[in-house]
Amino acid sequence: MSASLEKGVRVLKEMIDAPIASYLNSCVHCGICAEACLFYTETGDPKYTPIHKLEPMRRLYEQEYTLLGRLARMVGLTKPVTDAELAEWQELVYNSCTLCGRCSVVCPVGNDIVYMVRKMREGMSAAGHAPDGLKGAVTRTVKIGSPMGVKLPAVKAQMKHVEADYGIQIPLDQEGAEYLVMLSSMEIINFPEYLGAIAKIMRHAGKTWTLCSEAFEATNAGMQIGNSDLARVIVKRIVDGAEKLKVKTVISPECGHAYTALRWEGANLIGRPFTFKVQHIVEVLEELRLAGLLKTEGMETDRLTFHDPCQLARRGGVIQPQRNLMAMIAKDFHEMPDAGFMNWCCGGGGGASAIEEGEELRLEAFKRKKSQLDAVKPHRLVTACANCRIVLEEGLEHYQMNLPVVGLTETIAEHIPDPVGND
Amino acid sequence: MDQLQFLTWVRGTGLNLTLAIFVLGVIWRLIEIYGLGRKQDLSAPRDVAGASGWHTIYRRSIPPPGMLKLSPVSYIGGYVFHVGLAVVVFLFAPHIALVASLLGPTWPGLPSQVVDFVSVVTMAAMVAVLADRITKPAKRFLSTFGDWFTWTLTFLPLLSGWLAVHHLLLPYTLMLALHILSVELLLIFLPFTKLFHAFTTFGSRWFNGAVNGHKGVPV
Amino acid sequence: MTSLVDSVAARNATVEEELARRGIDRREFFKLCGAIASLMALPAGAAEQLAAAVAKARRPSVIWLSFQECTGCTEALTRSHSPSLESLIFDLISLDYHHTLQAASGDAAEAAREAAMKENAGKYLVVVDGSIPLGNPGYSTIAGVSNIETLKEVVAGAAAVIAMGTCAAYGGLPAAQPNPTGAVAIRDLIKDKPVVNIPGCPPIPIVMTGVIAHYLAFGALPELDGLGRPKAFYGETIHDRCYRRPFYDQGKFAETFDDEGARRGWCLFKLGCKGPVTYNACATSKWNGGVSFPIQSGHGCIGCSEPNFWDAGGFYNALSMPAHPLNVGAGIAAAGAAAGVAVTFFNRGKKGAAKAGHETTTLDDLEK
Amino acid sequence: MPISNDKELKAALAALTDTERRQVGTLLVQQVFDLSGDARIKGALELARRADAGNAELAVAAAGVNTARVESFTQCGRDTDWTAQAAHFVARAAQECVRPVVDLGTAWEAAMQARMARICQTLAAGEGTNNTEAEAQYRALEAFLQAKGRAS
Repeated sequence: MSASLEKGVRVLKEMIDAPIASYLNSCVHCGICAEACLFYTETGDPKYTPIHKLEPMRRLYEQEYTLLGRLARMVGLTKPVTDAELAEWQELVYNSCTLCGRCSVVCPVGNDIVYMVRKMREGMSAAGHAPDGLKGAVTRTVKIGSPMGVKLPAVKAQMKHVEADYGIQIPLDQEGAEYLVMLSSMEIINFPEYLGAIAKIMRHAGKTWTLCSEAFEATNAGMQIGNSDLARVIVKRIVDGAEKLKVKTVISPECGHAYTALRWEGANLIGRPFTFKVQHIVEVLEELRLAGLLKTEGMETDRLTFHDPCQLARRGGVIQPQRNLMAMIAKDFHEMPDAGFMNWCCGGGGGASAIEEGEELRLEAFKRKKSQLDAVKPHRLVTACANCRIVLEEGLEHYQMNLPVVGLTETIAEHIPDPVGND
Repeated sequence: MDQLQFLTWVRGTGLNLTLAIFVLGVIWRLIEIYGLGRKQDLSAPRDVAGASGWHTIYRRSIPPPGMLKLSPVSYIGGYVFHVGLAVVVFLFAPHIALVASLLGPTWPGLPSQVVDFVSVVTMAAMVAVLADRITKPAKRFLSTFGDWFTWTLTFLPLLSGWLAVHHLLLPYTLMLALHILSVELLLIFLPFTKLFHAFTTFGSRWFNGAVNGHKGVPV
Repeated sequence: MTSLVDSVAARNATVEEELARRGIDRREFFKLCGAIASLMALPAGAAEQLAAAVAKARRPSVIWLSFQECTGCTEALTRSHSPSLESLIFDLISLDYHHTLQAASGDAAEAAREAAMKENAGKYLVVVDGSIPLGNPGYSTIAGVSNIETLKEVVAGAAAVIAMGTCAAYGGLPAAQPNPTGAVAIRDLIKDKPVVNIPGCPPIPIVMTGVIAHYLAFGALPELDGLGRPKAFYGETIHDRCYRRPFYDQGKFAETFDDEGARRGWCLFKLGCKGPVTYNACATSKWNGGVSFPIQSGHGCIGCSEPNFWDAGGFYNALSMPAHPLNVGAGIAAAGAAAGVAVTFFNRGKKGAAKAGHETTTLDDLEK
Repeated sequence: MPISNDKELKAALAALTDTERRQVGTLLVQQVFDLSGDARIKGALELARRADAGNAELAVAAAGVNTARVESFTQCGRDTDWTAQAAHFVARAAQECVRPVVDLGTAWEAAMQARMARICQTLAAGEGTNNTEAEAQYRALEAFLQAKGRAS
C-alpha cells in the first residue's frame, strides 16, 4: 500500500476538529502571524505567512465540513485539493516551519496555527509529501531505533568512554531506578559529555537512574514528519521500557521535540495516560536545585546568554527554571531581547534541520537569531537542546560569529565538585 | 417603490428577514463549527495560574510583547475601529432605543456629538487599515475577495449612518433607508464570511488558551 | 359666500372688476399678492408684477371633481373665518362645478359643468380630490357615471389638472392595504395633461392659492419635484424647518406624550414623528391662518403628504424603530439549530468513516 | 614510571607544566590525526607543538579548527557516518590544544576526545567498543616523559 492523495485527504478529514474549524473561520487575514514568523521576517516572502501554509487544509475543511462549502464544490465554484498542490505545499509545511509556535501566540483572534500545521503534516505524510530527510530519519528510527542509525553498541561505547572520563558507573536496565534517562542520537554522537554530566549530577544528588537498552532513543521523527501511526510505534518503545523498568520518572534529554513528543503527545498516541512522570532534564535540575540537592561551586565569569528551545519554553511551559539554574552558575548573564516566552527559533526545529534542501532557507532565517545575539554580544551561548546547538553553531559559523555554544546540563555538571576520595 | 416605501420595507419586512437569517445563520454555523468536537488530551496537565482558555480570551486582546511595533497599523487601527464600532453601535441613542425595543434592556448612551466624532475616527481607522492591507505584502498576499467585501460591508453602515445623521448627500428618507439596508447586508453576510470571527474568536482563543494552558503556558 | 349660480353674469369680468364688485379694495388685494409672492419665494419685485397680472387675468373656469374622498380637502379650503386668504381664492377663479358647494344638483349641476366645459374648452382647470377606484367602476359614481369615465371626459378638454390632497395625488387612505377598491392616483391615469400634485391630508389651503395664483400670473404651473409637487411648498422636510430641531440635535426627546420632555416642547422623534421624511410647508406656513401645526400642538407629524404614509408602519413607531412588530421567534432559532445539528451529524459520520477507513501508515507508505 | 591506568595518566599530566601539557595533548591528538587528515588541524597541531606559539597565532588556528569541527557535525536526522564522526572528535581534541591557556583539564579533555575519535573508528568498523587507544596514550606519555629525562 503506498501513499496517495486519497489517503492523505482521508487522514486530513480525520484530523479536522472543532478547534481547527473555529480557527479557519476566525482568520481575518491580518498578516500578524507573518510578523511573528522568522521565515517571513527574514525573507520578506509572503508565501511563508503561517496561516497560508494551511490553505489546502482550509479548502478541504470548507468543502467537506460546511454546508455552503459542500454546495459550492458541487456546483464547481471551488476546486478540490490536488496532489500537485500538496507537493507545492511541502516546502511551506516542512522546510519553512519548525513548529515553533510563535504564530499561535500572537494571532489576535487566537488561532493556534502550529496546532493546525502539526495536523496538516499528518495528511501530507500520508499523501507521500514529506521531505526525504525526514522519511529517512523516521525509517531509521523505526527500523534501527535512532534517526541517525545509532545502535546499542554505540551507546555502550559511549557509556564506557564516559565511565573512563568521569569515573562513574553508567547503569543500564536497572529495574526500580527512580529516573529513566533518555538520550537523543545527537547527544550520543556529537555531545557525549551530556551522559557524563547526567552521571555526575545524579551521583551528586544521590538519585538512582538508568538507561534502557531497548529504549535509549528519546527523539521521535514520527512526530516531526507528522505521522501519528509511526510516532506511536516509536513512543511505545519508551513507554514499554519505562514500565518494564518500573521507573517513576522518564527524563527527556536536552532536546526540544523529544520532550513534546513524549510529554504532550505520548499519552494521546498510545491512547492512555502514562503510569510514570515525564520531565525535561531542565525540570529535573530545577527540582534538585529546589530540594537543595544541586550544590554547585564557582561561577562562570564570561558574558553568557541563554537560547530558549521553543519546544521547552513557549511550547512546553519551562521558562523560569533555566533562568534559576543559570543564576546559580553565571555571574554575567544577560537576556537576549524577546528571550523566554517570545524567543525566536534557531530555525532547525520540527525536523527542519533534517531537510537538506531547506538548508539555504534556514541560514537565511538564522539572521533573526543573529540580530538577537548581536543585541547582547555574549562570549558564550548556553542552550538546552542538542539540535539547537548544532543549528546555532552552523549558523554562527556561516555568519563568521566566533561564539561557542554549550549545553546547560554540561555547564552545570562542570560546577559540581568531585566527591572527596575520588582519584 | 418610492423612498418612503423603501424605508418602510427596510424598517419592516427587510429587518424581519435580516434578523431571521442572522439568527438562523449564527446558530447553524456555530453548531456546524463546534459540533466537530475535539479529542480529550490524555497527557498529564501542568497547572499554572493564569494559563487557561478563559484567560486567553481577554489576554489575547493585548498585543504580545514586541509585536506592536511590527504591525502598529493592524493593532492600533484594529483597536480604534473595533472600539469605535462598539461605541457607535451600542452607545448611540437611536441604536440603544432600537435594541431596547427588540431585546428589552436599555442603558444610557453618549451625547450624539461624541458618537459622531467617534464614528469619524472609526471610519478613518478603517481607511488606514484598508491602506495597510493594500500596502503590507503579507496582508496583500493573504487578501481575497472576501476581505475587500467584508471591509466594505463594515464601512458602508458607518458612512451611511453618519451621512443620514447629518442629512447629507441624499434626502434623509433615502439615506436612512440605505443605512438600514447596509446594516442588514452586514448582518446577513456576517455568519457566512470572515465577519463570523465576531463569534468564533472567543472559541478560538479559548481553544488556544486551553491547549497551551494544559502545558502550563499562559498564551 | 358668493353663490356660484348667480355668478354666471360675472363670468367674464376680470379679477380686478370682480374684486371691486365685492368691495375688496386694491390694498387688500396687494396684501394677498405680496403674501403669495413671498410664500413662493418669488423675487421681491414680483409682488407688483403678480398683482398686475392677476388683476388683468380673466378668472379661469375651474371644475372640481370629487371622487373617493372624505371632503376634508374642500373643508380645509372653505374654512370660514375672517375674510382669509383662502376665501379670496374663490374670487380668483370661477368655480363652475363643485358638487358639494354648488347649490344646483342633479341634472342642473351636470348641465352647468358641461356648459363650462364647452365654453372654456381647452382652458379650464380641473381640480380633483379623492382617488379613482379601478377595482370596480361601480364603487364610486356621480350621476350614474363611474369616476373613471367622468375624469377622462372632463380632463379631455382641460388645460391642467390639480390633484388636490394625498388621495388624488398618491391614492391616499383608500389605497391603503389591502386597497379593496383598487384605488389609484390621478397621475396613474392622466398621462397626457400636466398634473400638479398638492398632497396633504388635507393639504394647506395657502398652497392651493399659491398654485392657482402662479397659474394665473404666469400662465403655467409652478416648478414641480419628482413626485409632481410644487417645489416652492414641498422642497423642504418638516424636520428641516421644525422649530423643535435644536432639541433633536441635542438629543432632547419626549418619551411619552405628557412627560417632562413633552411639556418642555422637546422633539417628538421617539414618539413616531415622521417630520424627517415628510416634504411639506406645515412648519413654515402652518395651519388655520398660521395658528399652529401638528408638531407645535404636541403630536408628531404622520407624514400625510408622502405617498404610502398610511402603510409606513405605526404612526407612533419612531423612524429608527422597526416599522411593524417583528416575528423572529423560536422557530427561526430552532431552524438554525436543526441545520447545524444536521450538518454536524453528517460531519461526524464523515469523520468517523475517515477514522474507520484509516490505514495505518507503515514505513513504505511514506513513498508514493 | 610506567603508566597503566587513567588515574596514573591524570597524575602524570598533573605533574607537567602548561606548555608541556599542550605538547602532550598535541602528541595524543597526532596519534588519531589519521582519522581526520584535515589540513587546518594539521597546521594547528604543528603550531601547538612549538613552545613559543603566540596567542594571536593560536586564535587563528583555533578558528580554523572550530570551522572544521562544526563542518564535521553529523547533521540531525542524517545517517551517521562514524568515520566522518571520528574526524569531528579529532577536531574537538585539536581545539583543546590551541586554547590560549592550557591546564590539566584541557589536556585530559584532549585525551578523552582523541579516544572518542578512536571509538568512532571502531564503531565504523563494527568491531564493537574495545580499542587500545588508552594504552597507546599511556605509551606516548611515557615516551614523552622519557624524552624529557624525567622519570617521575
